[in-house]
Amino acid sequence: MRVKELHKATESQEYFVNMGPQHPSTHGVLRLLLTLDGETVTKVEPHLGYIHRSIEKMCEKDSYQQIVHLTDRMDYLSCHMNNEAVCLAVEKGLELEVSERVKVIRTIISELTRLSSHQLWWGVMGMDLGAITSFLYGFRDREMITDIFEETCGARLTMNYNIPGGLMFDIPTNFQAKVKEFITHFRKKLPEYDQLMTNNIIFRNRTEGVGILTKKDAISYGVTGPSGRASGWSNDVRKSNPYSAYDRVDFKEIIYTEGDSFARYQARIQEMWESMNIIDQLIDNIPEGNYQEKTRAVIKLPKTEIYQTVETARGELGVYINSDGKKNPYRVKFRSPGFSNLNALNTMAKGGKIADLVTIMSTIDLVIPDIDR
Amino acid sequence: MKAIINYIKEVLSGVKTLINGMKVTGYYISHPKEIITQQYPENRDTLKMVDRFRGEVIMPHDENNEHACTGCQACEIACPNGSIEIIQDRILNEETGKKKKTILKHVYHLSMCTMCNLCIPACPTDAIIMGQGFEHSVFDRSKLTKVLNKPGSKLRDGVEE
Amino acid sequence: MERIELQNKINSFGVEVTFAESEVPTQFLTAEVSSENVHALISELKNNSDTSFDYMFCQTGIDFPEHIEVLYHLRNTQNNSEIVIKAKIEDRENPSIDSVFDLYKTADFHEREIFDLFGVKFNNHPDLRRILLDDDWEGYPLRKDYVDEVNIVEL
Amino acid sequence: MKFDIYDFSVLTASIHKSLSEMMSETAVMITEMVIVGIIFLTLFAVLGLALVYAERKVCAFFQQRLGPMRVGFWGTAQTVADAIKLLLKEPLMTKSADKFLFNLAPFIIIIASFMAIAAVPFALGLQTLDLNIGVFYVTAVSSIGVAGILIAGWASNNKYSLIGAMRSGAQIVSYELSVGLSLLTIVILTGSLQFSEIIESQREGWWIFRGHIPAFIAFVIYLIAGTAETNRGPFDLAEAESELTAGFHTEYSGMKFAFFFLAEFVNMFIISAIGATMFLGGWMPLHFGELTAFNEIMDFIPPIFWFLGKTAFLIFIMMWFKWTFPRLRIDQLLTLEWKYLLPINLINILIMAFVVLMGWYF
Repeated sequence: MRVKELHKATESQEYFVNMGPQHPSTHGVLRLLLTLDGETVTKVEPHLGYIHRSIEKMCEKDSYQQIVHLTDRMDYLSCHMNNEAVCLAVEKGLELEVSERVKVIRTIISELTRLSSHQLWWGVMGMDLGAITSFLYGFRDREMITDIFEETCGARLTMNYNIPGGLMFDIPTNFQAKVKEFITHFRKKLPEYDQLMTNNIIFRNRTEGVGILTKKDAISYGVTGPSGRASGWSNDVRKSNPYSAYDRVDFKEIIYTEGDSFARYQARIQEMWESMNIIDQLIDNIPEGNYQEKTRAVIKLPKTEIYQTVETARGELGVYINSDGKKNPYRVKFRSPGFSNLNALNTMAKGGKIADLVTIMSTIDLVIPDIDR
Repeated sequence: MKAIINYIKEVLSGVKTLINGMKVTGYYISHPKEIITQQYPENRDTLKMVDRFRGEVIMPHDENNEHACTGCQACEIACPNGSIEIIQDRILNEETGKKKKTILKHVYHLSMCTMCNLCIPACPTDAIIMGQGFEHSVFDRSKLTKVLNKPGSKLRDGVEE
Repeated sequence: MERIELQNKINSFGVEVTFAESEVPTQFLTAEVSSENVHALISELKNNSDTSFDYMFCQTGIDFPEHIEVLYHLRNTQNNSEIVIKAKIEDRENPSIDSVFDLYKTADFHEREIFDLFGVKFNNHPDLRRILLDDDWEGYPLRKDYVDEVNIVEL
Repeated sequence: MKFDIYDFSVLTASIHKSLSEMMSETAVMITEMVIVGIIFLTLFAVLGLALVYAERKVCAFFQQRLGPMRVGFWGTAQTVADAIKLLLKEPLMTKSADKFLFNLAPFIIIIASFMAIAAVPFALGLQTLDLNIGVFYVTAVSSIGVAGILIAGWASNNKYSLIGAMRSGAQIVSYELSVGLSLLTIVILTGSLQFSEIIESQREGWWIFRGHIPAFIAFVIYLIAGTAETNRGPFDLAEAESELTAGFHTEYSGMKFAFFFLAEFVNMFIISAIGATMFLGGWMPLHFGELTAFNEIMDFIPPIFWFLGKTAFLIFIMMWFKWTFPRLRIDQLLTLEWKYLLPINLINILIMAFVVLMGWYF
């Protein structure tokens, strides 16, 4: 009896902490309702929607050209891929074949976007773990890419470079030289990333074995992108459903089987090398051709359903367009990668410490507007 | 014994990775030339935006204070979020005696504009272009609503054909 | 798996399914099913070793004037074959359908989103609350008859 | 010795003499206390401003930035402006906070660092308290600060603050050990706990050079544990802005926040100063045994500059740590202490004792 009482008296009590909506490591306005037992996380319950703008409803009122620029505002770090997804879907609906030049340029810009997204992620990952310097180094290298984007399409972040039927502008004359310059620069800087963070023993201890997601769970939760591939699930849309010019480039799909935070980290770092390989293969042979196919000023899709997937920096983005033959879509659905990836957070973070939760959050690389849409 | 050797090895390799990391930051503090940040207002004279930079929508006027906007509203339709409003009127043309649509005001709400560049290709007469200005901050929000055609300006001859 | 083969396989499940026919070939094989049978069908599709659609990559609701449809995009991660299940809910006033959370954990958020924006009630969902909107939000915004004079600006 | 011309005790003795001529013994004592107090207050302010500026600049250069550049020449007046801002800010307090403890906490922290700095020997004859148990006193006093942190975290009535305070408690209690033990290694060498004697014993060369590898290991451990004791990155778990927003001082604003901020930097100074005194010879110039010419040149540099230079060097290394490494997790932090630093430290002391016994040091 007394033992039981004693046990009861020393029993720890769970308590709740609201992490967010304003919190440095939720990367935006995400609220996590944590159930904690001391420092140990027993449950994570994400509360979303703080920047829900109902893009899907807005799309129902917009023409197909206008939808494209809204997708910039979803996953702003892979805006080009978002644009591309909508444009590919509309082109599929119109049965419009864009020129080879457009395909190759789209692929190059996609990979540059992926690089820039991963660079920012790397910087932010370091900052979440307390190494603030990496943030600036990540931005330093990203700056060169955004400069290229600026010269190409006039915007650094929300590019809106794609239009249904091609690209808004042709590439500038010094595009190839600039991209090559960047690639040589970044090939030198990427090993520095490893030196500063990847090999660091503190970093290793913070990430290895933290937040394990099994392959079965990854598939069930639909955790795609580098996060899913780190669990050993081959889910690269670029390989399984090649779009644009991905069918003619030779690249490796990065797969790790550990499923922990370090595997997710490594998957992204290695993906940067692969992205540079893809750009290397394409940059010297951009075919001649139109950068834009003529479309009608008012695009009307036939009565049809289209589903288009692309691989963004975060995972598989699906665009579902249901058209009833009018100039506006009847229903647009964006299957955003962050939304599904966040769903698995509880499984990964359960049983870890608060610091582990922060690590996991940054390794699944959340972009909140992508989740909330 | 083996455990002790492993322990020492572990400590030494850990310290080595830490020193490696410090080498990276140490390199940058000893090479101040690699500093990448810019002193923005100070470098204003040398700062030049790229040609395609999308800062704001502007309507170029020539030396006779004439522009190329016919008021066809193509840009207004193309705009996804209603940043452009065209106010027009039918004015009697004295030569032909017919009433003709004429633009009074090309109102541009910079505060709503997302710089998506959809209005520029939509314009049939290339009357509007994207300007390079980026210093848009004002103290009063109403100042962000701009009238793009200058007062007293008129349509350039020969545009409408 | 070829479409015809898959179609025959599904027909052998004993669940009442109609396959959408159209002049132009659709992107995916589309199976239409009533809202009562959807769980049985998907559970069979997932657990049958011949089909084993183990990954639901999208779940969508669509509001039609007469009914609400819930779409399930399924994929087999082994051979990349894909299928779309359309579940028709006739009752627009009080739509309800069985949850597939027990089959795909990703349905947790997706079903909450459909509940939030279309008002479809998912039976057996562990935690069916609004996800994107406030808990006290009235109406279901992605329905076609939704009116909101404050927040929706007509251009 | 040449540097004796820079002896401050001449100056202090003359002040004492002239004061004694003017008033009674008690009054002299009180006046001297007030003067010393004022000097330390000024020192605190100057140290705070200078170190914050240094930190921001050093951090900026590590990160390929320029840092503050606008206020004053190269932003030198930036920290002054920040201090004025903090002074003018409204001191906010949450409604359910424990008012008395909430207001008390910043003072406890600042008093702790005040007491510790009293024992720091700045230069020859420039030391307020030359206790014969100086090392012991500093290690004892510097751990009072944790009480302030715990009180701050508890009184804020905020879960983040409480987690931060608890982390800080666990951290400082463990790392006190390592700091104490690594200082003990040098105490074994010198055979004294008095700072002035420790410095005097380094006349022929600094302990880090003379004490072989054990002294160097002790120095490294002291640096790591010292960084941890000041709650600075990579051991800033008590603040951990990416996890706990700002940890124990989440709810503080204005001047009360400035106290925490100031205490952090002053503590960093104290830890570096003690480290410089114990391992790098304090204000003692750099001497190499028989090189008389070299030694004499070194003697021309006043001791105060030697002291400040060494301290600045250690502070720079601590900043280097902070701006390079990711933060540790709480369990790893304790693992580092109990599994690595402490055993190594104990063995190190054993070796050092053996070295001293055999007289193997230079």
